[in-house]
Amino acid sequence: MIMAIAAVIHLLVALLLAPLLLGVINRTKAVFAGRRGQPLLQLYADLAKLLRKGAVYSGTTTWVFRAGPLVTLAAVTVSLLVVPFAGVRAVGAFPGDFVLFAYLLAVARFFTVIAALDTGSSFEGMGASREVAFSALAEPALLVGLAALARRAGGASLSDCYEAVRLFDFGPNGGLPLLLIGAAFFVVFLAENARIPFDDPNTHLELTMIHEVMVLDHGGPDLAFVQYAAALKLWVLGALVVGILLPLRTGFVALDFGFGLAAMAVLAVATGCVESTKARVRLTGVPQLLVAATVLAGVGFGLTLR
Amino acid sequence: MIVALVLLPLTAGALAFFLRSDGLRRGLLVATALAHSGLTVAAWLRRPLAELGGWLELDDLELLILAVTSLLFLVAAVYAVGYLRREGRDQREDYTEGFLFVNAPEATFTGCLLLFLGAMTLVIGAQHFGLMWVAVEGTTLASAPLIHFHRHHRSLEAAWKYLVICSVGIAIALLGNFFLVVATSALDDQLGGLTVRALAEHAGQLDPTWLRAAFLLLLVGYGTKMGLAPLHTWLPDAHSEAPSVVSALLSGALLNCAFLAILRLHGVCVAAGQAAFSANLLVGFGLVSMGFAAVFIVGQRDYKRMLAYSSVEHMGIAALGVGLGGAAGFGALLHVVNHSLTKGMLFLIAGNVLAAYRTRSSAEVTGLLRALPASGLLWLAGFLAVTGSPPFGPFLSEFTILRGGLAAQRPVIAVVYLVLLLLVFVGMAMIVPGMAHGETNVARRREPWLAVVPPACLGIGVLILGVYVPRPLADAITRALGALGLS
Amino acid sequence: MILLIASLALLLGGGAAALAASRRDRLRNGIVLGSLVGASLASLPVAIVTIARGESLALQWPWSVPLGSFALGLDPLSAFFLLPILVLAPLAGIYGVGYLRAWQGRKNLGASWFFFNVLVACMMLVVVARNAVLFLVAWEAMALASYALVVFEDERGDVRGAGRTYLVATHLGTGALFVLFVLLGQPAGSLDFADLGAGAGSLSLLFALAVIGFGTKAGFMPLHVWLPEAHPASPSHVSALMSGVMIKTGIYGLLRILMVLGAPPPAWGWTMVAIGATSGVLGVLFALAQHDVKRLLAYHSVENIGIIALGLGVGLLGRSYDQPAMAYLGFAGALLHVANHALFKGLLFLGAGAVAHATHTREIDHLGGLLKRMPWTGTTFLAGSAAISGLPPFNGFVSEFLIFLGALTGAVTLGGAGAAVGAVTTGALGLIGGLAAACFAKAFGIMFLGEPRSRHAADATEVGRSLRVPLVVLAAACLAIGLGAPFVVAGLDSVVVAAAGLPPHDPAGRALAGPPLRMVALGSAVLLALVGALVLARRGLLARRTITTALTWDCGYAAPDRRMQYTAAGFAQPLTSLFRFALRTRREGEPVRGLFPARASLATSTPDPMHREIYEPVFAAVGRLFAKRRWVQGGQTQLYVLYIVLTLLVLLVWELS
Amino acid sequence: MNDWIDAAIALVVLGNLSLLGTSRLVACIRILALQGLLLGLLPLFFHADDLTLRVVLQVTASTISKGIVFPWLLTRAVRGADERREVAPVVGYTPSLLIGGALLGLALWLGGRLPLPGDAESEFLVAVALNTTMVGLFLIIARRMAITQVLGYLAMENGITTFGLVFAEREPLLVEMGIFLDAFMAVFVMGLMVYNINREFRHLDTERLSNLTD
Repeated sequence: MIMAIAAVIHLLVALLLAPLLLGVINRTKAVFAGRRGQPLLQLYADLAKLLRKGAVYSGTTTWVFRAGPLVTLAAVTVSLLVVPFAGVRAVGAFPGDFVLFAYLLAVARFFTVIAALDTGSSFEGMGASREVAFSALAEPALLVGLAALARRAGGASLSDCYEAVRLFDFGPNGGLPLLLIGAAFFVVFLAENARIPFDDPNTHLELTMIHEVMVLDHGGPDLAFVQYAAALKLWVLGALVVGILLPLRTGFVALDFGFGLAAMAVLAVATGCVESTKARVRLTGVPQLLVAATVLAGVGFGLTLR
Repeated sequence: MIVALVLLPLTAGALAFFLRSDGLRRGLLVATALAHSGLTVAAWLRRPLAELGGWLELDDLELLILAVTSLLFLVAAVYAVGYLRREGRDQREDYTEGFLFVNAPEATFTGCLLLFLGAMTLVIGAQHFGLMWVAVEGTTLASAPLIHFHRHHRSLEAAWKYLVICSVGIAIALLGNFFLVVATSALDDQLGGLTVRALAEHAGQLDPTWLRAAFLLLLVGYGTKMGLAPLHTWLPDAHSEAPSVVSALLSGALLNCAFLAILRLHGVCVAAGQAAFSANLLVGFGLVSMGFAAVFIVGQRDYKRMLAYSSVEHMGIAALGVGLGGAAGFGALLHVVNHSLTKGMLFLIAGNVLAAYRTRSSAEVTGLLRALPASGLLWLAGFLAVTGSPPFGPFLSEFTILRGGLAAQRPVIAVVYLVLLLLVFVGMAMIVPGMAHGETNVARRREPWLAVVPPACLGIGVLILGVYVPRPLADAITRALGALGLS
Repeated sequence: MILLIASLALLLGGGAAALAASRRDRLRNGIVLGSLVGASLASLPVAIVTIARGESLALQWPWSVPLGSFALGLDPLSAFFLLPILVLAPLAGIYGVGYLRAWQGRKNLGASWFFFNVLVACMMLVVVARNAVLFLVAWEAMALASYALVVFEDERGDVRGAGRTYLVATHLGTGALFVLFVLLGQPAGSLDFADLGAGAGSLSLLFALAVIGFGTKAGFMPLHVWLPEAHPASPSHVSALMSGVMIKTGIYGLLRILMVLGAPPPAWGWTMVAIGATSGVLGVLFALAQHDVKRLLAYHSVENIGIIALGLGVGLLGRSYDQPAMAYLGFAGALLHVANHALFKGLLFLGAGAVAHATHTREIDHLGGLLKRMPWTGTTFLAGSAAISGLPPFNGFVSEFLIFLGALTGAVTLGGAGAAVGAVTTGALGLIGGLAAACFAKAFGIMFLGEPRSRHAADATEVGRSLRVPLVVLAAACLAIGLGAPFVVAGLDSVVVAAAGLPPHDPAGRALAGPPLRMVALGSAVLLALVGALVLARRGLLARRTITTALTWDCGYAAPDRRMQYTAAGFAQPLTSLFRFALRTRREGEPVRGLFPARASLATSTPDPMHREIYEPVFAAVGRLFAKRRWVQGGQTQLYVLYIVLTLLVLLVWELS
Repeated sequence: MNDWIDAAIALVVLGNLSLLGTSRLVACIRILALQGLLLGLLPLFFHADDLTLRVVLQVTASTISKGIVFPWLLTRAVRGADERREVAPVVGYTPSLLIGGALLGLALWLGGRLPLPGDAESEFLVAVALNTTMVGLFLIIARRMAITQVLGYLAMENGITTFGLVFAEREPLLVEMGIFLDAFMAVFVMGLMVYNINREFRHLDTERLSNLTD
């Protein structure tokens, strides 16, 4: 019962705090750059402002363009239902749920992409093209990694997988495989959320952008949906990374929950650190990084075969 | 009755040389063909008695081949009426080289055609090896003028080659016959004639060495006529230069007759306990023939030559099937029937194509389905049939042979056989569909029914044999195999 | 059973009648549609009842053909494969009536419909035949009927070439089947399916023959070469039927033979997994590189056959390692994907055909902006795209999910190397899914979105009703199976159990498949509800705001042009260049030169690498080799007599020594 | 008696060799005629002890046709044509002779391998008959002119007929009728063809007859 309540609470917390993660990342980057930076809650303000605005649509677009942000947001939100957090099983956990999870993210991506193509703009087409290419390569890394987790957990749902992860687990199936899979997931996390070194969320220099360029034409409530969906996606994937790399469990739900939130903050800071210290890799280097992630996950799986 | 079957076409043939009216002669041709078929049907219904002291007899095997020959001749005769009407006797331009030539007199053509039938009937009916040999030689002599119907240098060359090669073959077969006589020398006078039946009865007392040598010689001799590679060399030339009616008969009827002669001696060998020897030879020749045919069909540029090589292939299949024995033997005899009908149809259609397109190059023929819809359709269907695709007859027989080959524990041979079949299919698939489809400059025309109905009848027959093997046919084949000792 | 035979008779009779009424368009169309719909209505209930009750019907008439018998049987497996045929055939028929209207008076449509009906009848016969001879006859007649349909536009050279490739490929495949059935029939001396059995020979040889023979039809890589040729060449309703249903008869045959062969060794499962992964990944990659929408779809058929093979592989491994749950899930996924692929690939081919019909081009790069001009076609094409990419809430996701689940079950329960199937399958499926989504984002996005790239597209109008109805029906079916997945899979229980060789009413798999599917369906429903809620929310937000229409934001460039839009080739370029080692794309054109380039051009084409670099050279080499042997028939009589004499002497010497 | 047989056999073998070495057509025809006579008479020696009317008739028919009628017909055909010589044979005359020796050896070997049941003295005859047959076949292969090929064919027939007359005498007359009929028809029809070829090409060279190829 407590777990169920905790799971629902996680849902609410995630929906509420997801935009904060971006704030933490941006603040970290500002600190690195020696700036004061924007307020932690900047995104909330942005969202509120956007929701109150009207909309401008290109004459080229169709209903697909309008549907893009909505479907994206809906899909990411549904995916949240199967994500466990800090030892708390997800509301909708079931065997194989991570497949649904991965494919819901694919739905979100698909609609973002076709909404971008709907504008007929070559810039957005370029972003769409890169997005599908890189995410297609990220997909196997994520799924193989999850399959490895499922194998060592003996259960095929995300919640099973993450329940079996323990900190300082140096057993035959812990330690090294977990580290490899965690690394792979971190790469996927950065790639899927359009962070440096894959993408630069801050520049608007077309030739280097992926995600941001796809949503150039959205405005008003639509842009709010897009940004909120991006924040949620950051949260769900972040939860997966944190669940492997920082699995602090005490047995007390509330305490674990607190640790979980702290871990998310750590992840956000870490992301900010990466973004501040790393340069964006060349576009041709991105696939190599993603293939490397798949290999890491595959090796992780192989290690569990012993 | 058998004598009547033989004499009927012979007399009609002789008569044809002297008839002056074209119409009467054509009528005579068709009437003789009809009468011959009628007699054949009668023979099926009521088995005729042996004649001339057992020298002439129609058993199951003979009836089978006779029926095919008679049917094919009837169809060809009907087609020939239309063909002769088209041909005329004025000077004509040659398709490929452009010179002028005339045809042989129609009386010669019709007469030889009928004599040819008579000789073939004699081959089928003859149980005596000597008589059979005389009859086979008779078929050569009767058909050579047919090949030389168009009086120009190419057909002359084809006829000359046909004559020389078949004569050499037949001479070798004669030597084989003598060897056979020597093989019987232990029997002195008990034999009572060199008939198949007598030899099979006394097979145990035959001298094995001479028998085997005799089989070799007869196989090579009649194999030349039958078109087993590498003895087949006359076939492509003769088939491509002869009028299509003649090609149809050569391929569909004559080859079978030669095969029949070989089969009979194979039966004697089986009875004499030399089955393995003769069967292996047949298998070997079968595979070599198929291989030769495949090599020449792939990339073949002349569609009539392609059909000729296909005949080589199918004779090889039949020989292979008989050699393998068992189920394959059944398949082989069924295949002989299927092949005759299919190839007869294809050659007749080839005649239509040649008449409309005036070229034998398959690359220059396109859009058959547009210019000659009926012929085009039959051409495609014939291609599928002849390559052994369901739902046509040859599929069943080829499949049965494959089954027999694997059942006889000869997987390598079965696989080689299948690969060669597939190769031939690929080779022909590169040629035939390209002819049928596409655009063409040849104007669409009404096809005379005399040019379409006869091959269509054969086509329907092949289709029926592909979905239904009539009980009497199957029984006849089974009994024939039993008589040969192959079942 | 009688109903089934009546349907067959109706189809053949209808085909013959259509041939007879070739010139009277209305009458002919009426006959064809009547026979197709009638046959479908008559047989569908039979099939459904058979599946629901899990029982078998059989019928045997004598047939005077060596070892042949007119043996028919209807068990759940056959009935299941009947379903897509019976659903897709009438829809394709309805579509075809409208589609072929453009050829009225120019082509013999009676013949075309005759072959269409024969194709449908033969496909039905293939799945219910219970005698090898009957099966092979139906099998080859099916191939020939479809060949006749493929070369419908035989005035085009590429169509003729495609027909030739198809004819040769299918016949070579059938060759393997000949051997297979003969070997299977040997022990009992009968070719009735009930008597088939593996003799002393190697089981793996039989398996290999089945994979080659049936795989050629199904389109396993590298036996797929005919697919990308034949599907684009044929009229779209035929492509839909061939790609949606006919290639599945290969899967059916494989399953049927697997049932005969008994317990599979792990190597078979691994073979299927390897074939599946190769076909799936390479299929979708080749698809990505195509510019012709129907060719693209044809490669996606290879991809989806790969997914089915992955499912079969997982199922077979489940059987080998005695994991009923894994076997159940694998086979269930594979089978459901068979039906799903029939629906969405049918939908997509029909949609592509509608586009070609309206614009007279199949070049993706010449299209654009069609969603506005053809809303029905566009929307249903989008549904099909989502379904084939395996996106929830559509049906493609459900079957892929089952295969994933089977693979994961393997990963969890199996020890040692067997568990690696989990990683291989999930990795391959994940990659395939991602690439498929990319490919259909490209196909849908470039064709239907943005601005028209040519006059063809600009002048397009929505197609007529007879072309639209099938699209809508199929799209609805895709969604319905996606949402009703638990019921569908439960309904197919008898089929899956039979195919997986499990004891009847084995609960393990169902228990494993049921609850997750319910959750998947629930998730899909929640997704749809959420989208609906968001639509309402946005409507509320924008209710009193100004909505303006403007030009697409062009990043400050002053003179945007339609031709500046991203192209299909450009869209796929990051992936195609990444995988160029496999694709071997040809690039031709004038590079950009100088500071002020006047003109530049680039054209890419990706012909099938296996066709180009394996099959063509081999065939050409054989042809050259044979051509070199032509001197044998050199024309000199002397030479010919020499052959005879040599043959004779060699034989005599060999015999007498 | 055996001396006679041996002498005849020796003559036939010599004839075979000279056939291979002669280019003049008329000479070839004469050799062939002589050979036909010799071989035709052989059965007389062979069956000297049990001479029947049948054998006598056979021998008479054979010698008359092969020794007189055929040569006469062929000589006429040669006279009609322009060429009197085989100028450029496929296989030259010296190699032809060498091959002829080899063929003789082969024939002897084959004859030894084919023992006649109960008849020891005829061993050579088998070899000679085979040798004549082979030489005939060789002529067909190795000569270019149509008429020479017909000659080769006749030589082959000579060998075969001899074999038949000697060893297959038990077979009823019908077969022999067939043999003669066929031999005659072959010469007749082939002669007709030769005539046709001559008319069509104004030449008897079969080089012109090799246009039909693949």
